[in-house]
Amino acid sequence: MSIEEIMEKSDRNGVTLVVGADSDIGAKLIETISTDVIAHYYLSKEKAEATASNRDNLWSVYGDLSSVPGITEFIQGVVAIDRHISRIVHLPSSPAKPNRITKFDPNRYLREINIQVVSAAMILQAFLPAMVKDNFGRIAMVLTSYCIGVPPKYLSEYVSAKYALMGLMKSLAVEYAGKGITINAVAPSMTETNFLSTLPEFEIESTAKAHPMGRIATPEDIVGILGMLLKQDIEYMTGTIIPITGGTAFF
Amino acid sequence: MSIEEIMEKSDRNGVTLVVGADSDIGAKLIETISTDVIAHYYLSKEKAEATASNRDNLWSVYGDLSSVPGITEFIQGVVAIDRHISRIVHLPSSPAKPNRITKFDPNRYLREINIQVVSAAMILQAFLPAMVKDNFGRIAMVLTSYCIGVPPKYLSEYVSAKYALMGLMKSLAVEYAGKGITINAVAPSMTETNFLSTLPEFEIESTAKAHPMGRIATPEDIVGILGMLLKQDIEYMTGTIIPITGGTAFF
Amino acid sequence: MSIEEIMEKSDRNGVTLVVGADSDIGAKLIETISTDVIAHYYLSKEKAEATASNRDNLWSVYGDLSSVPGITEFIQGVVAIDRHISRIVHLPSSPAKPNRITKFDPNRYLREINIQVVSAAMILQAFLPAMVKDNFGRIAMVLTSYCIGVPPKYLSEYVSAKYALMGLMKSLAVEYAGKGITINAVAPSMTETNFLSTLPEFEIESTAKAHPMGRIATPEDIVGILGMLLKQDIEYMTGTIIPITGGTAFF
Amino acid sequence: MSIEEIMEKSDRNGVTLVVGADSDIGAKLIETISTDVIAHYYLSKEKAEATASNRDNLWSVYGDLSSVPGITEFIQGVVAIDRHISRIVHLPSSPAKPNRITKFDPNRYLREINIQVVSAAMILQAFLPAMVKDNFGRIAMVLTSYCIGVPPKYLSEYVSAKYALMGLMKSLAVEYAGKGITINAVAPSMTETNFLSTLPEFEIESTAKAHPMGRIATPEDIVGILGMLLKQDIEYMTGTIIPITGGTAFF
Amino acid sequence: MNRAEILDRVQNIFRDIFDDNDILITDETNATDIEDWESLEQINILVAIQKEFSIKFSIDDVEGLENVGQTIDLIEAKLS
Amino acid sequence: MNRAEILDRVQNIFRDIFDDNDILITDETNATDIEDWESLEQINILVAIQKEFSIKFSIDDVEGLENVGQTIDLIEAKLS
Amino acid sequence: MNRAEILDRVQNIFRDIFDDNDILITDETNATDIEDWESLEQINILVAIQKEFSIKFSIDDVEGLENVGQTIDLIEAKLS
Amino acid sequence: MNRAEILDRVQNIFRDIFDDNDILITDETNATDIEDWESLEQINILVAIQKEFSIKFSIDDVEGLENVGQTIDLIEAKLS
Repeated sequence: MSIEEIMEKSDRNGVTLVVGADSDIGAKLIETISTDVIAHYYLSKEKAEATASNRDNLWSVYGDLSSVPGITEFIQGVVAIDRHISRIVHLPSSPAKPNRITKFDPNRYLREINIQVVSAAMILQAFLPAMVKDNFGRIAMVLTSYCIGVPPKYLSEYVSAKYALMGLMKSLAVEYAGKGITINAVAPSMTETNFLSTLPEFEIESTAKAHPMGRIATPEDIVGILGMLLKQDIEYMTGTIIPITGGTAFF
Repeated sequence: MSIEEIMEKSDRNGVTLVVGADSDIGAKLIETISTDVIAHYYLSKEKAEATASNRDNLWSVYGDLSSVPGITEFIQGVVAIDRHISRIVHLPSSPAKPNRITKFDPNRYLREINIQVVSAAMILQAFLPAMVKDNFGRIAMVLTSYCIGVPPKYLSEYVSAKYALMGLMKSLAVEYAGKGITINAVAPSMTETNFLSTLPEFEIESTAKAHPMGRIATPEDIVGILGMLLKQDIEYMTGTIIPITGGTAFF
Repeated sequence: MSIEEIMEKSDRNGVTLVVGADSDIGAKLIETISTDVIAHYYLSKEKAEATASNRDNLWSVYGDLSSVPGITEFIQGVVAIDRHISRIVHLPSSPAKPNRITKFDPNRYLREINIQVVSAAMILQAFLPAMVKDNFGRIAMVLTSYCIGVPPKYLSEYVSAKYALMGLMKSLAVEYAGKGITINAVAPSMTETNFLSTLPEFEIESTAKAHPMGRIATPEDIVGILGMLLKQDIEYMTGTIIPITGGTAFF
Repeated sequence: MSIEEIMEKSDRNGVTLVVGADSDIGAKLIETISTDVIAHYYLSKEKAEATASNRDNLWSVYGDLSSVPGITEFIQGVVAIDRHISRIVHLPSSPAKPNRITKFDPNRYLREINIQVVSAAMILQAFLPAMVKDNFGRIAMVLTSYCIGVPPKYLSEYVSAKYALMGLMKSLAVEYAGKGITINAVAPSMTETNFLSTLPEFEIESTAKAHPMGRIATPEDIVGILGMLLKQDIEYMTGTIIPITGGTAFF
Repeated sequence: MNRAEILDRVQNIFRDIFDDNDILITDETNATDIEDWESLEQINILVAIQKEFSIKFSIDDVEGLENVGQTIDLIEAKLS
Repeated sequence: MNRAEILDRVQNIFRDIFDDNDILITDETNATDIEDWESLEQINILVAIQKEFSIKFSIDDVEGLENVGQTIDLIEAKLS
Repeated sequence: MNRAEILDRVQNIFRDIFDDNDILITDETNATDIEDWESLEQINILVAIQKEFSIKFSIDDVEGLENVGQTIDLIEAKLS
Repeated sequence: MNRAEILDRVQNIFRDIFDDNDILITDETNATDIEDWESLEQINILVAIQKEFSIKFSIDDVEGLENVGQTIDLIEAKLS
């Protein structure tokens, strides 16, 4: 890279927008980011306000992503903060709840599509143009190892929504390749987070016991890779999905 | 297979439900099926009625799949015909229209999710239980080669919806493996159908010219494989996606 | 397709060369081919001669594929029969024998590379040019479901050789796309053949018991798909790998 | 991780063995490793000796990997240095030279299999047991983006050898999962290295011109990811292949 | 709580999960007796039992449960 | 229709497609002069031109068009 | 053949498979006692036992064998 | 070097690359005239020409060469 380019890029931190900071992965990630952060919460307004006061370079915004108006309102909230956003990490999803297709609920499914996919599309629609002008952006999304190979039984709504997000991620990676913007994703297997609350402990135990490493993934395992994807000098990697599964699923 | 099983399976034709018979692929497929067919149309009620009169073992049902009530009404229409459905081919989608993500329209996207994915989920929810009782079913879906590897630019809405359908297909293949039901898909590259009307001819020409075989796919190329996936004795293949691309995309 | 093309293609049966007819899949496949067949045997010369006498449109050739001179000699044997070969099915491999990498034997591995990969390359090198002149050819190879996703433990030599064959298959599919020649493969999971003799019965039982369909694959399951890949009118499919696994592995 | 584990792991640097340090990627990688390094060279003995003198914590070993005896001798040379090896980076390969399958040369191909695959298998066979005892190891291999999706024409020997290495990598990742050892790979697209010398400049220019980023990959692009794969705390990622292609190929 | 009472409560859980008020279970009842009794239902049954009796199962508790009888033995053990 | 009229109509197409009424095009104008003029816009421009002048392009017509001038030459040829 | 003789022959099988002539096994010996006793070795041990005693195991026989003692019980049962 | 000499030397390159000593090329000869003249051979021809005439091509030089004549024009330009 020429000196000019280095200079030009030297001030490329900007703000990192973490969508879905409610999840333990989001929370852990924010801890590792010393620069300015805008944290989005959707589970609890209180948590959002609480966090805001913790750190002076952290803004927090509550937003219900389960409907188009909610997403629009959230984006307006972020815009109101009036800072250039150079990095976006997209984590929101509902906890995966096992269900047979015979219990398929179209409204619950469309709600999930809003939370995971429409939110990603509308947020990127809003903030990518400024990244293009700046010729720099880093986007990271959180998929699931269920997007790799044979998915588990009884999670068709969740898996389908994650696939929709995967397709969006790849399409946009291609659309923005060569504009200084990378769009990548991680695909973790079962991870120790508050989202596991919907599963009985013996199920989690049994997954850990069956895993060659004898444990499920931790937020730290995920955050380390997410951080790498946000690095300025990781610029030739886009559209990729990084399995974080301890060898239980990969391409 | 024991004689008993063969006997038991000997009368396993039942009715084939073709969802999205408007497409030239659907039309061509129906020609190749001599047994009873229920054809679904969503572009034109007239076409639906016209076809009905062509053949005495063909029923046709019009149905708007772009909303949950529309899908529900369509399913009721099929149920009203009161025949056991043993095979389902799922083809509905809107023609892929190139667009930047900056022109993303959430309602158009959710409409596409309904047409392609919610329709598939609700239809299978309705008809899989009878197939399970019969211990036999063949489901085939039509994806796109854009679901393989690097997708084209400017089709993020379409690609994301097809990915959602792919995730649903794989999940259900696993959920119904071992119940006599196979669920597979084809992934064709650009195919000569009425759906190309949204693309300028010079674009289609240029795709054909750039293809190693000097042509795009034909409905015949696709129907041959779909027919194979519906065969009774192809019972150990499920969850698979068959690229039909003349070597331009594969796993 | 124009009438001319149809005419031109009307007599496109030619001879089918089945390399590795020792395997039950190869044997079963040959039964289904009524046109001329050249069958290659490498386990037993006797078996080769025996088969030859069974059928008047079947030639059989013994050939040791474990070394380059052996492969060369085999090819000369086929050439000596002096018939135009329009289809090749490639099945040879040693039975997969579990082993730790700490017991890796380079010579055994290179022998396997010869049997599976070098044989395929040299045979295609010998017979593809005539297919190109004829603007028609169908090649089908037998890989393994272990080439999909996470491979099993302790089969690194076997899996690596099959991957090498997979890479060759894809490369040649691209090299010959648009010359009337398709090159595809099947990827079966554990199949009931003589090759299982190296595994204890309780292992096979346990695989069958763990399979959602309660059984491992049969040669019939595989032959049905191989036959489809050899069909003249399946011309827009090349470079593909078809998993035949009952839903236990797919892309 | 408990304090004990952290303590136990605190001294886990050991020596990094870089096999194929002749390549610019290998050279650049070594620059970034401050801890002890054993560098393997196979193109020039001189280069090997020269490098040895540059740095006091770097040993260099010449080794011809194109034959089993050569590989054995090389391993003995490394063993003679008598240091615990905790990390291995495997880069050796011949420059990809375009060729039709009709020009296939079995001996050249088997030579490539030795250089790339047999060398990896024998080296890991030699050094994995000590890593297992230490419950720690990091292995990184260099594949190619040609292992993803549709390979380029006329590189069947090279692609097949890389696939063989990919199959070995995945198999060993599974065999060693849960033993503290991760085995991963990068899959770069065309990269600015001395290996491009076999391609005419106008070809390289044309690849760069056609790339959305207007450039091919640089050794820096690759080394950044390789370094991440060697990190001690990246322990839940194994068997993965990371595409480094600027969005031109991914899974 | 005696075994009969436990069986009765567990039966209600089964009727609820399988939407079938005619289900009658005995110690011998197992997955082959009730259609749709697969991994998902087994988990749901165990979760419902945890709630119903305010007990908690470990993986070792629930691995290899083969019929209703063994499940009730387990509940009894947890309650005692 | 003379060249000036064609240029004028084509300019309106550009203004419409790029949502920018200040766009001024000349024979020399090419993709580097207008931000966002990428493959997608090029196709939309050509499609709009086909409609506007009720002409039809073949792949050979549109391959390798390098600037507005060449595009207008093509339109003139089609119209004559 | 008495239990001691069986144990002795099985011990030789272990010594052979683990390339270690000092291995001493008892009824309590299990996979945690011998490094490298993983799925692959378990299968090789069972196959060697089938040969050694010319007996044949079914999946139900070998599932859930937890230690040498249970294995020897199985052999005895097969031989009787 | 005159055009005839260049053509002659290029013809030798063609004969060598296509293993065919009967090949006769003219300015009009193009990829459709010679079987197997595909991307790979085109590159090999250009590389051989670079060596033969000790000249160097850029991507702009070689893009869109349609026949032997254009190739020889290019060589002449490079040599002058």
